Amino acid sequence: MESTVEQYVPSDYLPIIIQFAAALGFVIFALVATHLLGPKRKSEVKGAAWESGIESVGDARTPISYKYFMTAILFVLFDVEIIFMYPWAVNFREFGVDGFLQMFVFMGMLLAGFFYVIKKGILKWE
Amino acid sequence: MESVDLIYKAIYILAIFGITLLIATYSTYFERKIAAFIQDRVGPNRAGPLGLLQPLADAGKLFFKEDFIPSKSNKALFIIGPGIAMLVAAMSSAVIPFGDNLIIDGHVVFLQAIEVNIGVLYIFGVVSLGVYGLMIGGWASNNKFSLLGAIRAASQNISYELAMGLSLIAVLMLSGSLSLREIAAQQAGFNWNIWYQPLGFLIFLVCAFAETNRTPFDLPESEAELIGGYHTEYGSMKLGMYLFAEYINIFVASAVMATLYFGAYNFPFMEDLRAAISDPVLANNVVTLVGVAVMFAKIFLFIFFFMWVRWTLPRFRYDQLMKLGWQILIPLAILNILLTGGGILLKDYLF
Amino acid sequence: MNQIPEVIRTIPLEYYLFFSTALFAIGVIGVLTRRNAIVIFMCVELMLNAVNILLTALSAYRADASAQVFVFFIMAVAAAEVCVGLAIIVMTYRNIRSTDVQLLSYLKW
Amino acid sequence: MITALLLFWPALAALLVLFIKGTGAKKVAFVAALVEFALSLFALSGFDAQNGNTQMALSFPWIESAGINFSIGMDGISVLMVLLTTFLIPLIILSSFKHEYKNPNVFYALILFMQTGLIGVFVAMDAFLFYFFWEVALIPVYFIAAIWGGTDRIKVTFKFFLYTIFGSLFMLAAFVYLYLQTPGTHTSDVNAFYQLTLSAESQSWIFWFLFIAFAIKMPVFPFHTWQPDTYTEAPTQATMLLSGIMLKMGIYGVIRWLLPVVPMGVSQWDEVVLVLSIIGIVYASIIAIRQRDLKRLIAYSSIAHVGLIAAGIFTLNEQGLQGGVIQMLSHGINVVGLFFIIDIIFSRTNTREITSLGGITQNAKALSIFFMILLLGSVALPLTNGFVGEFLLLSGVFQYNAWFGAVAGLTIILGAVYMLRMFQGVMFGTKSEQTEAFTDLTLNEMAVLIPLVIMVFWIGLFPNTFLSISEPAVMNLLTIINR
Amino acid sequence: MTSIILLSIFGIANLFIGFLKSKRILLPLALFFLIIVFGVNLFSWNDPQSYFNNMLTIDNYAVAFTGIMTLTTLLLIPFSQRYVEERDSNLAEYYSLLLFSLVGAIMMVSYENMIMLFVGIEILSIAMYVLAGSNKKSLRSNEAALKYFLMGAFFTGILLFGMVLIYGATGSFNITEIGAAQIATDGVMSTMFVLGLLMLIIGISFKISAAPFHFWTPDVYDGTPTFFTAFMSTVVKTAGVAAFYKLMAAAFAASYVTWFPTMIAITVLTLVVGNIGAVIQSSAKRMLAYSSISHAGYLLMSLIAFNERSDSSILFYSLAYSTATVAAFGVLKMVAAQRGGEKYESFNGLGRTNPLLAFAMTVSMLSLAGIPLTAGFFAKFFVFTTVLQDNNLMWLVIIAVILAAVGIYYYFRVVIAMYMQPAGDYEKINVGSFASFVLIFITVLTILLGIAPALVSDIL
Repeated sequence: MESTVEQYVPSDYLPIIIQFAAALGFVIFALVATHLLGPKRKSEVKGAAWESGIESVGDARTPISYKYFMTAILFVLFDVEIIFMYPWAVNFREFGVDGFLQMFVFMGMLLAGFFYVIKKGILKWE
Repeated sequence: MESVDLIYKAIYILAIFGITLLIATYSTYFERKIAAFIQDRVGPNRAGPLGLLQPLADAGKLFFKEDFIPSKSNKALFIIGPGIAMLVAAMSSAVIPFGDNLIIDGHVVFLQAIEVNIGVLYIFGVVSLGVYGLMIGGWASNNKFSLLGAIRAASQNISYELAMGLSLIAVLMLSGSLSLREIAAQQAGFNWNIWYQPLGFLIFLVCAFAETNRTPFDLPESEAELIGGYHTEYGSMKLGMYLFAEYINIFVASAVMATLYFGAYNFPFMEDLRAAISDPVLANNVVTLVGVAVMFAKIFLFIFFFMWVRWTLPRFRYDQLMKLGWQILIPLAILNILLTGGGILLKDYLF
Repeated sequence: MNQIPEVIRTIPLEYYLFFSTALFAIGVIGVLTRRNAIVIFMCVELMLNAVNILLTALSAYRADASAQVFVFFIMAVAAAEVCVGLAIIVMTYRNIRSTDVQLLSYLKW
Repeated sequence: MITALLLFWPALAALLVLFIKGTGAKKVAFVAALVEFALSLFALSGFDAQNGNTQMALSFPWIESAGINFSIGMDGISVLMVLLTTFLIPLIILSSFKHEYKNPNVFYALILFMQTGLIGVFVAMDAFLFYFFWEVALIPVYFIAAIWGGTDRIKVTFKFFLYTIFGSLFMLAAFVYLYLQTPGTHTSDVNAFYQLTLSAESQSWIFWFLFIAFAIKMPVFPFHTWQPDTYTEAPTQATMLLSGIMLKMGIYGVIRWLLPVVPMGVSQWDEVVLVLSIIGIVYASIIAIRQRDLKRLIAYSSIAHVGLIAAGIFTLNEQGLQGGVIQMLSHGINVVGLFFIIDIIFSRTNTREITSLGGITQNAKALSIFFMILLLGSVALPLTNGFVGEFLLLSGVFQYNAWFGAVAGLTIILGAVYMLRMFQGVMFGTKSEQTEAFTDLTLNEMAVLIPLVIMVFWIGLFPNTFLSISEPAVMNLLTIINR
Repeated sequence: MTSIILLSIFGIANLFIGFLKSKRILLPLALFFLIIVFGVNLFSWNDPQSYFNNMLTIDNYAVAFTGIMTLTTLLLIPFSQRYVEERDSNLAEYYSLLLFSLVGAIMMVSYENMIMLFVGIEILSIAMYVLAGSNKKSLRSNEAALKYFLMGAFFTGILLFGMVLIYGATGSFNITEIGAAQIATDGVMSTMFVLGLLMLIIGISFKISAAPFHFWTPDVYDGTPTFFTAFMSTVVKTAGVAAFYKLMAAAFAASYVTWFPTMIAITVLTLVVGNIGAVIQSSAKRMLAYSSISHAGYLLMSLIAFNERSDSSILFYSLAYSTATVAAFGVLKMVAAQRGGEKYESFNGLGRTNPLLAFAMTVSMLSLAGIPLTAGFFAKFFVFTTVLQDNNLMWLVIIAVILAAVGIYYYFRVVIAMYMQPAGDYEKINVGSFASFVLIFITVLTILLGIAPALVSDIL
């Protein structure tokens, strides 16, 4: 694919800004338009949170199950580890068997941690 | 980059953006039509012939609804939420090659908004930002159902992102590149990755469903449990943007799957077609345009698949969903990596 | 893959240096002045990212991969730190229902 | 080899004693101390009194890389100090027999362990070894005083401990400095220190570093504040150890490690030291006259005596040094004896206030006699041990400066005043409530006092037995000082 | 290297063994692991090897410090017996985290490249953040963890920025090459370099809690469960100082003049703050925290002396300090658990109820105070000798000597409480068999080193 290799300059990244501008433009347009077009009638009942018609009690900003935090924390860890595999995967052929074995060890560690987490019951949602 | 190129690029980008919106809009129509078909009904048929104007009517209705903000919510975040969701969804298609290059007036124009050598990472990065949209919206609503929906959405998204990322690694090992265009180009003709990566594709497919919050993974917005999930409190175009974002995500996910596994714009006998036309420029352009058609055909196929599944499969339970994501897909994906690695090495060793 | 360093090098090194120093300083000031544990923590992450940016720039300028490798290490470590940090903040939050570090004065400074 | 045996036997015995439960501990400790005394006599028999150099030396690398050796040995001064130690320790142990201390095994083990430290100080021929034993000797006595002492013991003994440690840390710093001045790969051997030629300036401050350490231990006038309290609050055995032997460590330190090492520093500051010492003599004597508590009185008298010894040795002449050595022995014997007698009185009357005592002579003839002899030794009556030492010391001071000598001579007069007043108050007069049923000495107490009294007379009548042993060593030192 | 790998494997294995029903096996097993590592480590003696493209070098320096840190952990582990008895559900994790942080510590003493230093510090620190907060229900523990974490992460950032600036100035992360780069420029240094050096110093000073970056120490040490405080104040500190010295010796020897003023200021401040701070404490645990600051000061003294004796004196000091501190915290833990409180008063009459504990505590206090017959004396002695090699630093030694005397004051408060105060209604404390053995071992070791210091001081 030599033909695609060209000199990169910062302006090569301009299209992304165009796309961003287009997307942002649409979003802002839509939000402003709906704001201007729609009717506005305020009332207390309408402003209340809609919780299946039941009177809403207290604030929604209550603590939630720690499992969600656990999932988030685990995600951060695993995601970074997975991102590490990307450069390896791209250069997989160059590294050859050695690289494969090294990644094997790496994955072994990752899996060890993974199984530990599973056995600890962090991912049990029942 | 020359300014002419830039103008071509700009036109292309706007075109793709328009097409994206259009497809997203009409996805709703197809969704209902397919649902009707599967359930042996007629579906939308009032607005326009065959109800074809129904999506536009819907969009118009959304625009004219009251732009309502609940009194207890966090106003700024309440508005930003859907904005982010939409923005991110619209950004994600930037690196997808919808076709090969067109030669217009001597200028070579690639049918891809931008070529970066980390295309896969770009998609990943941008798509995972989408979860902020849901999370912010759900939290800002200050409604317990919204919050629960948002959190579910977030944890579901991040969980399946892992398996998705892992399943991609196998593809990257094959391609040796992170550039989507290069990956697409490598699958010239009928040399599609799906032949080498059936398991990887399956995992990716499942993850794609989960990432887009589609049935059977639509727990964040399951009507029966959470009313509407994170967008319970939303109305008018803000709700519209959440829905739009979801359909755009389906479109992008389909495009990515087509690119990564189904050869993107490549089709069998591509070279034969190219050879059949004598003028190289014309040949190139014709092949490219056919390629674009093929690409969109593949995308539509996937979109259809998304809808088909929606009306076929029941919803998961949340624990089943998490179990599937963490305990089945991730090990499977790692297994897939090992198999792929072993296979590649074996092949290099033998030949 | 070899072209990106060239792109980086089209901007003088000082710019990166000042940029990342500014970012770093913002982080430091944030840590020192904010009271919310999560904000403090985000400021710390900002500091780390300032470092990453500078490392990347230096790596491009010196054509030396070791700095980029360091970025990887920093990211991995930062991820681990995030996990532990968030866990600690959540744990504290569950006990005092706040993330304000000033509320924690059971031990005098 | 015998030196090493002398050094380590008490430590081994201490370990042994530690494991003996109940009252058996004191007996074993006593026997061990006697064995040690026998060993020291044996060592003395092999000692060549004509030779001023280090004998029975033993040296092997301790911290090889730093050139620090475990080198021990004895010259005339050391051997006398060792003898004093080994002589007094059995008596001190014996003197405790009538007491029932809690955890006797620990108590006696600590005493024996301290003996190792004390002997180590006297035989160490390496600066760091000296410092090492210096501190080793301190720790047990601190614990003895602080655990088995009187009501106010914690604060008082801690003050004592901090004081002495503080001083000795300065000594350590000075030693380290000196050590680093030695040529080549450094060494901390005593002879290497003697050969150092340092600038007057550094000698001057090293002098003060070392002097503060020794002065606190002795104690010389402004550094004495810990002493009366500690002596009062510590159990009698600890007081005996402190006053009888430990105090000599300071003087010995001056003789061995200060005078010959920094002679220029000494010549620069000796007047100051002499003035301090003499102020101490007068000051302590006057305070002593005003004391009502027996222990405190003896404590202050001790300061006065030590002041004279310090003054004597800083005169840097033979009389002064020899007098210092012999007075160390005498003072050790006298003060141990006096403290023991006070202990006897206290144990029977439960008071140490002179005013609430009196008329003991009527009940306890033997006690009176022993008390009188020791007291006279202490006030330097001719024919007693105190006379020899004080005479030599005073003549040394006179040689140095007649005015100093004249003032220092006050110690004898003032000493006689407070000692005799005390004797009068305690022993004569009418019986008080407390002394009503006073009983005379027991056999056990006799056994302690008789050897002491014998020594009082021996030194008083035949001082040459001891002076001749230390003389070559003192001459040797003087030549080094005047190099 | 083998020890790093083994420790990692053992750590992971330990996690899984923790799933077994019986937790009884964990403690002996952890000991067993550490003994193996300790033994294996010794095989690298006099056999310098470089690993991972010169990222790590296992030389005698590394082996010696690895030995000390492994030994310290080994001695510390038996004090967790209480956790075993209470069937703490996270026991396996505690051990594993200790093993992991030991890996970090070993990396910190054997690094050849600043990347490894950073990774080592972080492995060590992250495990410690968790352990600091291991008592989830206790607000004090929470707070300690949060403070330690936020401050730790913050200073890690500073450390990193320093490393990057150094890299920017010299073009390498390899400490030997950094050293060579300065010689190449004849000691002329850019602002970037000086700034980087300063930030590095600040970053590491934090880790070893040197003043003025010590402010977190008392709080964190106080709030952290005692068992882990002991680890923090021994292994973490040893690793930090060893890494610091290695960094300075290999990378910044040529710019001695540049960093010397900063370092000496830090050292003096550390000594003063540590000792004076300890005096005014009413809790023995906080006193030990301040004492650990002051000991960092003594360790820094031999660092700034910067001559051929520095490494052995740091080594000896670390050993003496670590063993004594382990015993001190171990006894403190048992006393506090039984008598409920870490005040000095809790020690009242311990000499009567538990002679062994009291004796071990006394020896370790004496050792920390630097009184002869204990290893602590020679530790201080070597430090002073090292510093005085350079005549200009006499004043520093004098300050240190005075402060050492101050130190005796607060260490003896514990001793006094144990022997000279009545026991009141306190009962005899149950000491586990492992813990008793360790206490005896430490006591013997401390005294042995106090008599024959050459056993350790001469090896480097």
